[in-house]
Amino acid sequence: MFHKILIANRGEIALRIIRACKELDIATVAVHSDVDSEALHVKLADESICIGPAPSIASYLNAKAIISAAEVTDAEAIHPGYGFLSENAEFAEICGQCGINFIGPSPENMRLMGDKIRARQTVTEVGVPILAGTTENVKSIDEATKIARDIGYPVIIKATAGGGGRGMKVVHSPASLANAFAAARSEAQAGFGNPDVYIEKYCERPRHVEIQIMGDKHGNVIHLGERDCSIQRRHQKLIEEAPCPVLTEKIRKKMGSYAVAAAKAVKYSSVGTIEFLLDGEGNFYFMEMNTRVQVEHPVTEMITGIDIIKEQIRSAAGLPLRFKQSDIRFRGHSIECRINAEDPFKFTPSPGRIDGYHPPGGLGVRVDSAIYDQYKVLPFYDSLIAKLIVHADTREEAIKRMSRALDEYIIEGIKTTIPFHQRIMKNKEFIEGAVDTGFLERVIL
Amino acid sequence: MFHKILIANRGEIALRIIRACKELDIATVAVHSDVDSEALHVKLADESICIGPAPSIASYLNAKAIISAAEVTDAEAIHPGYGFLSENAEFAEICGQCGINFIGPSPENMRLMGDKIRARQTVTEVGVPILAGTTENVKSIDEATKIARDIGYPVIIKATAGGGGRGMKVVHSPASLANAFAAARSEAQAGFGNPDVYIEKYCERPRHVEIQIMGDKHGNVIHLGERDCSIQRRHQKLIEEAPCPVLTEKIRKKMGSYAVAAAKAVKYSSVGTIEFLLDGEGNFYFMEMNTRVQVEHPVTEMITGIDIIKEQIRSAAGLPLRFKQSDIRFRGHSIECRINAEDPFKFTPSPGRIDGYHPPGGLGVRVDSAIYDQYKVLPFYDSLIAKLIVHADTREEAIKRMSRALDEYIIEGIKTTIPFHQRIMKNKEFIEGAVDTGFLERVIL
Amino acid sequence: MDIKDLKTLIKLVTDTDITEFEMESEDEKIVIKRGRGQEVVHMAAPPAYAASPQPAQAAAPIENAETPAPTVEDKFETITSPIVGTFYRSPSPDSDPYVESGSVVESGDVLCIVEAMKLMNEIEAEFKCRIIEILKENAEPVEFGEAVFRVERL
Amino acid sequence: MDIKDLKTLIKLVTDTDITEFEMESEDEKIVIKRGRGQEVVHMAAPPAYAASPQPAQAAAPIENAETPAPTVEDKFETITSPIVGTFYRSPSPDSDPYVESGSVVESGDVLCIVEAMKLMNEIEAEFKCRIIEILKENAEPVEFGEAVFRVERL
Repeated sequence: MFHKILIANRGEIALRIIRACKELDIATVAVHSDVDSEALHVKLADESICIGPAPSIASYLNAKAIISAAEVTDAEAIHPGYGFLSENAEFAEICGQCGINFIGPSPENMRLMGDKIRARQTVTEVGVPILAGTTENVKSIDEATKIARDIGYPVIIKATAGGGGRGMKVVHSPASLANAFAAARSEAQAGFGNPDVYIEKYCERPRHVEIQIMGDKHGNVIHLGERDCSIQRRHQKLIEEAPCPVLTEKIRKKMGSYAVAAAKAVKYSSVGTIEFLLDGEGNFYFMEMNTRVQVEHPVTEMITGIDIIKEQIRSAAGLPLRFKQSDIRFRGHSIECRINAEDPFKFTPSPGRIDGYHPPGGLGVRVDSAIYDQYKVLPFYDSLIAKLIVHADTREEAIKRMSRALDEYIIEGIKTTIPFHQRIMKNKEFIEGAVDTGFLERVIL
Repeated sequence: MFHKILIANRGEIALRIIRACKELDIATVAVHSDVDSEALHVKLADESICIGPAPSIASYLNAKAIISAAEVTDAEAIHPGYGFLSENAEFAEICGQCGINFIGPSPENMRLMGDKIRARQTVTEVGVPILAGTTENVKSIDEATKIARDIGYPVIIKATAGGGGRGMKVVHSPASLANAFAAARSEAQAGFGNPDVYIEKYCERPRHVEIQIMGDKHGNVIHLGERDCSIQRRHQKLIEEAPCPVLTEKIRKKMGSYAVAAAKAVKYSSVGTIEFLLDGEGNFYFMEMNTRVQVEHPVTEMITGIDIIKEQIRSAAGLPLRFKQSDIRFRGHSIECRINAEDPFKFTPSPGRIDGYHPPGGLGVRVDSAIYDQYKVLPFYDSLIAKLIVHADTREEAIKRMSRALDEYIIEGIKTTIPFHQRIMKNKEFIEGAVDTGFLERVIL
Repeated sequence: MDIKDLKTLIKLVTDTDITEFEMESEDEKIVIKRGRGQEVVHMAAPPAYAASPQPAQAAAPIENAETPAPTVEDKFETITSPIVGTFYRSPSPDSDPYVESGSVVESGDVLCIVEAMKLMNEIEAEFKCRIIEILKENAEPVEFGEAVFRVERL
Repeated sequence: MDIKDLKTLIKLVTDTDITEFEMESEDEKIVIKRGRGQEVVHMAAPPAYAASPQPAQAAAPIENAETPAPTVEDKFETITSPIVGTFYRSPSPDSDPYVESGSVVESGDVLCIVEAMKLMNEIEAEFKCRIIEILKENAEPVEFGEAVFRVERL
């Protein structure tokens, strides 16, 4: 096992990793930008090191500085968290060249799954269903017209190198195809430096359902069930839950075994997530794979009892998985609300000093947060300041528990999305579980 | 189900009950003494009412004021928490006479189990093992001498009306019996207004193991496994855990079925605890029954996934238990540390203003506490200010998790027992699970 | 400094986040404090819990039971309820109230009844006084220590 | 001081992050406090985490890398490391250090090397100066922005 790990991240995920390390008796090194010296991950790590100025590009995304920090502190491994360098195959490769263990999948896996077209090809080979459409770059409008006619409208045009909803265009009729195609290509070029796009069948009112998988370096892969992340605003997840309220045991098994098959096919050796669209008839289609730990991993931890970060560290250290698929048991229901430093209804950022802080407590309530009273939320980084997670026997009870926990949560001095979540928890459609990824665009809170 | 409940308590247990009520959509009434208007249970309840001045006897123990408060607020039921009026059969009776539902067992059950001699007789009838000795008041030193000779030294003399270790005397040889007998009687008289004492075999280096039971008004009783509460100082529990690290599955089953049999014998209809002494050979002996919810109930909630307070409220409302014995599954290990406003090694009280507060968070960490930053811990009431509870896969992992959570916990301005717990979590004997109720008297921290 | 200057000054100060302003003269001493002074801190947890509407009425703490004009209050005193219960102004629904605004009572005179657990507890005046204001409505709940009468000691 | 002056003064103070401003006269006493003064609240979470012994050395924040006598520091400046890495005083283990205490260097002269990812990064003086103190030991890690030399600009 590792003796010392450097955490190449900040905020709640850095704290999450530090906590896992402390419980594993692994020393921790926090890295931080010069404006982040008061951050909680810096205070709670065993060592800390300033790696650059405020802009992420010069600090948290500065591979050279991070590797250098690992070297001067004798860290054996680097945990990239999520975001920043976590899906940067080149960084993972450099770690390897410098003799530092990158806690994540192999650079080859990251490259393969990071390229949406190759990822689609890969999963198709093991039988995972995908939405009809191309798995290759669509070069011309003529080609696009033909494909759209073949698979039928509506279709969606997506950037090959894209993610998070950027560069996507839905086309409902042939009339608007040409404009949308051109726009998608230029957005892809602007956003990702690569104009390549592909076209697939557009799934109406789908749910976003994803499978957590976990592999080791000995060829074992298991899944930890699904998460439903349909509550999204502009493709940003706001609320996640496990299990998915509409998934039948049969579909769960099928989705899980596809996910495991896809991961095994590429010899995937870390934690990861395979995202699916689920339509109203119980059909599901591969969307993409995230080759890192996700923001919403806690809901899976709550229902399985498995500490995903610890297992991820263990498997990076070469240890075999401690669980077989048959050991995995689901208990109860879990919901996570992402609390952002934003206006709760306009979602405009609200950085600033926290002046009054009291998190909720009691049975079934978990808070993953790196803020504290008088901490200053900085404008340079992500607005996620806390994850409030509840666990209860049933979904109904979990919603009630989330409501009361949100009511207890005090964060003063800045605006947060707590009032938004309070309304969602009282929304009839949400309570009935009748939501899809377009829910927030339709609903009036 | 009830629509409104009055909570006749304060501190963390009042908050615990309010949280359960909120999740059950039951309105809550907090009562408080005049110095407690800033207390968190007052702030979080739907209504609050001042019932008297600071001394408990005039407020939280003032049955008349509490009933009156329930009447003016139209509360249908009163939850007594633990301590204060929770084991006062007369109060439960008055509630009944006033048409208010007392959330607890019947007054008859409370009286029966509150009298240690009658309690021993009752459980003996269903076969529960007790330590050899009298089950009746020992009136004279001659009688005492004879009994002690029959059961063999060492023996322990206990007050019939006692509890919490007061009025107990251990006698190792005939020479000291007379003095101890006289002292025990006068302490019993002074402490409980009743000089009656009984004598039983003294069990050396026992563990304190207790079974949580849960009954309804339809004759159903189940148990939720055991808790080990061997870490005590002067008979006050400081750390509790579930499951007991040395209990075999066989003994667990036996102990559980005895507890259920005893509770069924008296038609017990609420939550309660049956306490046993467990010796080094796996023999166990009934000690007493607590006819209320206990401070340490959360560790059982963590390993069973059952919300004990909600079930208690449901069964008081006449609903049948939602679980059969075969539904109860244990998962992982849980530990609770009681954090008191006391000097961590001298245990002298340390009331005062909290000036800096930040509770720990993350996976498997639960905080049950009614304190907040700038809250003033009052000298009038119990020194328990927070319960820190962890849950993990194994006992070893739970200890590590507790350590890191204690390290994260910031309570400034007053002294707390956090440093005491930090040392215990690193103590070799504790880690090995090799402790008994005399552990703290022997160990040098 | 005249009243107009003072007014301007007050506005100046209150329009900012200044928490303390001192000024001496003969000749000059100015102290300005702002931001997070020590007096600010205790705002931490409690204030966010807005009192729910009902208890704000039913359970107003003693110090909230104040008269609208605190400056003239000095000469008045309050008589508080010694127990929690229901406040009644008269011995029975169809009899006259014990006292009205303006009544003068002697020490030992009954002022009202607080019912607790079906018992009618008569609350007596402890000194001769004039009733200035009756602070609770008939049949309203009262808390321990809650002000029920504002009186002028005679 | 008249009201107009006061207005200007208040604006002056509130436009900055000054938290306390005092001013006496006859003849002069000014106290200005700013930032998060000692009286301050921020005692909440952070201070309880005592720095563990190692990082206190290895990772001292910039502002701690101060000289023992801050009063005379005004005339000196610090040169900080532009990158995180290992600090070396000489180009190779068996060669002489680039500079010593007391050395005078020209703008563009190499002061030291910071090694990051096996690359030797030469740190140059940006102005002519005299080395007053070398704040890090040879082969010690340095953070981004950490002071490595105290110098006097010439």
